[in-house]
Amino acid sequence: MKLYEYEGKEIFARYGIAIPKGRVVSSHSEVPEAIKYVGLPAVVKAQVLVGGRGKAGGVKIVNSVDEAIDRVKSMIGSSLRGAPVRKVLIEEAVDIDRELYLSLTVDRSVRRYIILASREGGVDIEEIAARSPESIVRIHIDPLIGLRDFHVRRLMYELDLPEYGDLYNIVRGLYSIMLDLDADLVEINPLVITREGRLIALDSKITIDDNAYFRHQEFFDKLMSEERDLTEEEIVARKYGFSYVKLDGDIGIIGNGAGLTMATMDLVRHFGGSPANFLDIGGGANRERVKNALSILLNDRNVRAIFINVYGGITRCDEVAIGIVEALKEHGTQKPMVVRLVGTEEEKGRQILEEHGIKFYVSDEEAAKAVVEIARRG
Amino acid sequence: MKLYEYEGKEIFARYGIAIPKGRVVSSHSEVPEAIKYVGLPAVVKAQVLVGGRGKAGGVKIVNSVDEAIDRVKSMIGSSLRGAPVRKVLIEEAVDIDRELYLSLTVDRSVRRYIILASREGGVDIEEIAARSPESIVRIHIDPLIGLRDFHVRRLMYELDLPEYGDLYNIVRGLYSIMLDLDADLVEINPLVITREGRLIALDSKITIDDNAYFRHQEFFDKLMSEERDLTEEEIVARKYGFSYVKLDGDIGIIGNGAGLTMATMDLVRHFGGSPANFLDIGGGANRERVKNALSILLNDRNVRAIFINVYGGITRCDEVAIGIVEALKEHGTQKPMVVRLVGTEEEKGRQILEEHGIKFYVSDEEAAKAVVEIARRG
Amino acid sequence: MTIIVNKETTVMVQGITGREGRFHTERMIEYGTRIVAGVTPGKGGQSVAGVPVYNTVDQAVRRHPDIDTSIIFVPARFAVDAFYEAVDAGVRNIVVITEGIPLHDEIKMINYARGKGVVVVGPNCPGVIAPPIRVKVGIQPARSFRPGHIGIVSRSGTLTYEISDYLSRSGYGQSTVVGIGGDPITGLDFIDVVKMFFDDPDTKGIVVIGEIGGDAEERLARYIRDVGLKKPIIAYIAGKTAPPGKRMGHAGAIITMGMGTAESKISALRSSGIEVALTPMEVASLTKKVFG
Amino acid sequence: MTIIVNKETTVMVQGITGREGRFHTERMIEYGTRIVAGVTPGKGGQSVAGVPVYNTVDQAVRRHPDIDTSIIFVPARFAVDAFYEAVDAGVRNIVVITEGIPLHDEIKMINYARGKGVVVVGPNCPGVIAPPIRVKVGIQPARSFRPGHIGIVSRSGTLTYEISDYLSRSGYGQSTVVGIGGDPITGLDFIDVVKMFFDDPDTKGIVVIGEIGGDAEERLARYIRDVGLKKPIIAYIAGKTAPPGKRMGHAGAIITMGMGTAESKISALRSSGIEVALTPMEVASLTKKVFG
Repeated sequence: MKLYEYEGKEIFARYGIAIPKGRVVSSHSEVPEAIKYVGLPAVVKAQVLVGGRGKAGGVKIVNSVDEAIDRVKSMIGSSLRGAPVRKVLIEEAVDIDRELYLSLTVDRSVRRYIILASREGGVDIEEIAARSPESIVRIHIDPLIGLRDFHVRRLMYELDLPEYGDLYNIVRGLYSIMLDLDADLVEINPLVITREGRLIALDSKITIDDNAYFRHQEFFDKLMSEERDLTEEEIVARKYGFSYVKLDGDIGIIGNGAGLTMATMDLVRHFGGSPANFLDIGGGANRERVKNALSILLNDRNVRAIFINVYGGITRCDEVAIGIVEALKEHGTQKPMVVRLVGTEEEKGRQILEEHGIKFYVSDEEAAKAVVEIARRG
Repeated sequence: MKLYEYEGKEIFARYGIAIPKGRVVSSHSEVPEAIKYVGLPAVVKAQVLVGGRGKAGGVKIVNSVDEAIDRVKSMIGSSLRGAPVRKVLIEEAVDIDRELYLSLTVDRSVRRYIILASREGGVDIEEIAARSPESIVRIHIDPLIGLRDFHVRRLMYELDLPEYGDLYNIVRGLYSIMLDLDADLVEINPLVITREGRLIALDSKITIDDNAYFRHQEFFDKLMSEERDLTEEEIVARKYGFSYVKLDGDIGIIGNGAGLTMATMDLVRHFGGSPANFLDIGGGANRERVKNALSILLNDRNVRAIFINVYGGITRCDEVAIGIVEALKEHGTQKPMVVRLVGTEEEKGRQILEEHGIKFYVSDEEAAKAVVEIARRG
Repeated sequence: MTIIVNKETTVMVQGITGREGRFHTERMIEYGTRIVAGVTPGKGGQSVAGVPVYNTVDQAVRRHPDIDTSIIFVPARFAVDAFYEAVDAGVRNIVVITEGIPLHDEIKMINYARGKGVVVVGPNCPGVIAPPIRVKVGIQPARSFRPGHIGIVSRSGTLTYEISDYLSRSGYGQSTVVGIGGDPITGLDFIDVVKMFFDDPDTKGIVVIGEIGGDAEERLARYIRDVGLKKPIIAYIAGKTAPPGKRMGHAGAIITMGMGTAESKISALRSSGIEVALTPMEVASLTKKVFG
Repeated sequence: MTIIVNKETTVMVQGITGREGRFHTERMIEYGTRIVAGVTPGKGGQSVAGVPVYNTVDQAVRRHPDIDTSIIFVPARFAVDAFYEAVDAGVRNIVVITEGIPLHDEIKMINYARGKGVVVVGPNCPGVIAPPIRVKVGIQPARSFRPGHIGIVSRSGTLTYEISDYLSRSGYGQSTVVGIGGDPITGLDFIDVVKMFFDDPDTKGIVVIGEIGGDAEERLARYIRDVGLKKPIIAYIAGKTAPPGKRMGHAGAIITMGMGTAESKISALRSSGIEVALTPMEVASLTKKVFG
């Protein structure tokens, strides 16, 4: 789960990482009070979870209360790169000397934590990585010994900042946040050095590992009690436990298992079609689950044809077949569908489909060709 | 450093380990107040750092305030197995069903932490180990993963106590104490199960690793601000940084390095003498250090002759020689002395000794024979 | 020969009394796997499919010192403890079926176990199956597999069954099939398993089933460039149509930092002399092309 | 041949700008040791005895990729960090001279390093010296040692110099002399080093210098009973007159739980066919008896 900038900054403050003076507002009526607290000039920042907020006009400097009110008015209720703006963070304007990039995450390929840093902050790290990969400082941390002083020392010397004792506290803070909150990314971009030589986190990006929900139930529940701009995918995932990703094609895809579902999408593309989504019903799905999955696609106006590809391992084909039949009963058969069903209880499943006049395939390639053809004909 | 029972129990309480209601008193005038708090019958326990306190009469049950006052009066100011009693712990008498033994320490031979437990509590673990070694439960903990639930589960099943959820908290508490305070031993003996089924720590034994002083300066200083029954050895060690142990013989021993000093003691015994002490001046000792070491032995009435055995590596023989000369100047030469001096700056050292008429040896065996002979003649 | 498991493989099931543990214990025994003990705290003394259940792993391994492999079905929040319990007891191979283990736990578990020389398959994986000796330490449907000489290593479950099935039908049985798991952190990576297959005389060719995300496939390609293609490898990469920045089911299947696209993987593999199939079925036809 | 160090041994000194670090760097170079870098945070750019100083170990090993050994003189409270920094940088041998490192740090350091296959000598030790090749990674006085074929392994410092000196004067030089350190937890134990000496063709006989406390000597005796006395071993145990329950200088030298007395060690060693000398000088005479 992604945290909003202001949520991340509250956490930073708790871990002793300096942040600018700030107030979150959800209505322009709260602006005068906030400006009184942070002073002028101030920065108003739309709180959204998408990237590229600055370029999209989500960050503005204001020099008066009226200007602040105007900005907040126009932000709240608007949408930024598709994400609704519900809150705005108003902060003091910081006197910036230099901007750095600093984050902690996991480097899966060596199974270690990694500190990523750059003397260029405020820019997307992927851009820096693409432009000048050698300018990114990468320091690995073995989870068996954790963050040690020498890691921070290396970082300081590589960033050429040995005089900044604060950096110790910041890196220690990020590391503690990562471990305490089960974050898989903790990022400060930019981390600024002010003209007075202080280090301040101007932005925050924290992503929490959903698998660790059980360890932070209270914290997660508190976060979820806030209205969050969840994507449709996230809402579906939370409601039904599916992995669901929307795409821009017209052929709806349902598979069991992430690899197989991706392979199914690829097969459709391979034969000239265009997938409308990724929807993995997971292992051992029962009829209810299949029905729910199918309902999502039946309700999606962009979906012109549906391809269900199930290889039954733990999943039983008869359960899948029953789920399909039930979903169709509920919705009527408004959309053409291609079903490919093999594996556990394959015979029973096919029989059920046959009884209800639903065509099924044994070969995934033939099924894919068929659904592409159907979608093309519209 | 060893902690007193009451100090250990205060720590237990902080870590959620149940202890009996209790009050420490340092005068009988505080007894009525204490008894009012803990109730009757109560237990009065002399606070000393030596073992075998119970057998030596340091623990008594009392049934009235008067009896408690009498007991405390007779304890405070007395000495128990050579240790002065300065404080007495007065505790509620606990209704005991069973007594267990439980401790956490380091098993050096496998470089792991170890939980030691026994269904027989209240007895010295060394006695149990000698009598029925198989009855001791030993569970190792790898420091890289630390204490885990499965360790405690194993302990519970091996002690046949799976119903005691409390045991989790107690073992977790001991482990946290060990790590947080740099303890090398944390022991509860006995850990009692009351008739109501509660687990209570009736005694405490905590030993702190002196090497970790720098991490717990405040805590150590607080402990040291209490009057502690330090042994003469500990006082010397703290004052001069020597390793010093008193023995019951009459030949005083000074060496550099623990191994060499022990070997020197052994050599004296080998030739029929009896060492009065172990005194290791350590590596790189200067004249001041040598002088202090020698002064200790010159002031010791049990020492009839002194054997200084130095193999100079980092330690310089000339510094040692000067230290000897200075000590003798200060004290006069009341005690016969044998000096064996080889290694770094050996020539200079010998010259200094010769100039002051001090005899020196090259062979450790000859030196040992000589000092034994001198001591024998008295 | 086979890899990871062999004829002597002796298995303990952790979480044997749960629904999944019980079901798959039966299936594994049916297939031929030697399962001698199960562990569920508090259920010691019971038995599942004739297998005795113990309260602790320590009890199980003391009673059955021949246990060398454990398979873990314990729910995510207790799986970490079960895992360390198995390592602590000296088990040499651990198959972690459990999905949903927090990332920070996984990273520590795997580093610790690898330091001890323990082979970890998973987490979040279907396990290992060796058709020639009928040993299955996992949850795979037996019907998809046939004895043979193709080694398969994969990051996914059902897709592996699918491809094995195609291979089996085309006459290419398998020596050992290893599902390394779909999480960002896994005990074994492609290089580890391909090395084992290179060393296994009964494996004639290798099928690698990858997917987008991470750089496991690119690293394999680099490794092959370094040591040479000691046996023919055919690869398939799922996720060619996946957009960047989106998680495709597996926590692992996400394209970030411009890395881990299907294109980069496919071109890296091809430039190392590895054949890359474009559809699951094509894996079988490429195998036929290579082995005739 | 020698053990732990060899002709190619290339050394980095951590804590090189301190009093001890500086002094012993000079002594080691004098003796013949190849020291290419020193590390002291904040002192990067300086040089000590002609050796360049770096701020971090990472900088040192990147500049001098041939570094395979580190010797640590850093004070106890910073030594742990320096140690992990060396392991992290991939150094294969680490000699920790520092004394007074807290027990809980030591236990974790050693377990971690052993898991990575790093050889740790110490902590609280004099180091390693190999007279035949004039390599010294330690603080030993060079004068006590002569080239030869006796391997020495010891828990103490000065006593080792003493015994080496006796051996040298009696015509028995040393192949390698290893001081494993006097703390309760050490990186190497007697068994580790004796194994290395067994495998070293240039070591003809072994001297073991033990002391009371712990069970390192008893375990060595057990090991020798299991594998046989592949080369003659002569042992000396200090602390025969030490009373139980008292710490004799070394945190290690304490007799507890009825274990670790000189008697139990001597009788265990003797029953494994190891000759035990009763005085330091007798080590030399027993060596003469064995080798003629």
